[in-house]
Amino acid sequence: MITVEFLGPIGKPAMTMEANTLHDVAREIKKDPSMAQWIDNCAVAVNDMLVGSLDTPLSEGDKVSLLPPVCGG
Amino acid sequence: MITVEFLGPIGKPAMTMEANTLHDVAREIKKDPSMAQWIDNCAVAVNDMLVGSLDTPLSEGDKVSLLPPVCGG
Amino acid sequence: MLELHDGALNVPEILTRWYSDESAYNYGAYIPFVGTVRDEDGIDGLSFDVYEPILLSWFETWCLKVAPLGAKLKMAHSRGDVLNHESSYIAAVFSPKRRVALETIEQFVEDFKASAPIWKYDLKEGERIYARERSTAIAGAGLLGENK
Amino acid sequence: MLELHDGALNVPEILTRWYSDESAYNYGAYIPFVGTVRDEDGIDGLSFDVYEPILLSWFETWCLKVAPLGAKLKMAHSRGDVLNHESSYIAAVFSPKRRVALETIEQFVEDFKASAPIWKYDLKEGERIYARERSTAIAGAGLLGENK
Repeated sequence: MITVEFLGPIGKPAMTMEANTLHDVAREIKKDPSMAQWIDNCAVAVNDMLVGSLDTPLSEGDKVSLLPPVCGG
Repeated sequence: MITVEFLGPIGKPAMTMEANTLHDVAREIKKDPSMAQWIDNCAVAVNDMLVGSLDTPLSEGDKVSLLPPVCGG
Repeated sequence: MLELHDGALNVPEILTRWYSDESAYNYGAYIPFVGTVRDEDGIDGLSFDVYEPILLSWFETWCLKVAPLGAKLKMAHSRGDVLNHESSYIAAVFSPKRRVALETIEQFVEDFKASAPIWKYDLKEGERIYARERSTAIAGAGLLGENK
Repeated sequence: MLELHDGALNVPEILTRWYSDESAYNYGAYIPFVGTVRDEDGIDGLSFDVYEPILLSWFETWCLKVAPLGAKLKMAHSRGDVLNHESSYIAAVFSPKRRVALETIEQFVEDFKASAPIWKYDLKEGERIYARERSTAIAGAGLLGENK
């Protein structure tokens, strides 16, 4: 099981799922129509490191974070 | 009569002279050998306005200032 | 050093403390950037969410990047609500030389705006509204949509 | 606003006073640049001569130049002696927007170094020695040597 958390304005509670790579996470998240507005603009971190490929492997207990567009300052 | 003042590190007392243009001032200042090191690197102001030509006319009571290389901050 | 504060920043306290903390280290230039909430578009203020783990690693990467130049970075940011004319952000660079300081503060602040995991909301008529149109997708975003 | 101080600047007092003075004017960005005397080459400190009339007109020209951008400049500089690790120079910009503030502080500080009528001396073993090799001739200098 891994945990997926949705940061900032996404406002969706964290969820747990079975996943071997981020492909599995993407597939699962797309089932939620409210996520359509975030799919194409979120960055993704695994265990707080930003990643660049859906092939990123996941292990038991990993934390995946979705980071929507930012505006600090 | 006009007054010529020597700013910052030049360390020469102000002098008065007759001068119709800055050509006259340049000629007079070059008589002082200690000024040789400053002639080619000083900017010149007339009545506290920087000027760009030796043809600048001078009038009775004008103040000419020589500004050597600067380093504020 | 990165510090997060609940609500508005105490700008005089922070600017003075940082200056004092570094006064013995022979830096020739100190440039703080202070960001203040502008009264515009009828807002009462802004509110911020901060994701601290990634903010911290982003900040530490920057510190390592500028260390070979002899420069040091500091940053303070608000969490939660900050009202109009209060300040929510201070970034600062210390460096031996002016050129490094001027270039570093510009690059750091611009990358902060583009990359730091902080989300901004307008406070307007009692609501907290995500500033979507002023926000920037982080470099590499959109990953999840790639295998449509 | 341009202020000249005898000896070292009180940096906390100046940074805080400027911030406070502008707090109601809806500026989004405040960037002070603080210049501090470095302990190097065996000096005890620096000393400064300032020619105020031309410094003031140079500064006023800059204020007029940035006013159409909505920006405001402030500057403080020391006269006379400033010891190692004390500060002699603060320039600051206030502006509604960050890009204008970042660009203005850089251009202003660089032009200050090249043009402001201030002369620097090293304080070393009781002497006051003109920092000739670190100084820059003002644009257009050399006029008097033209008709050799």
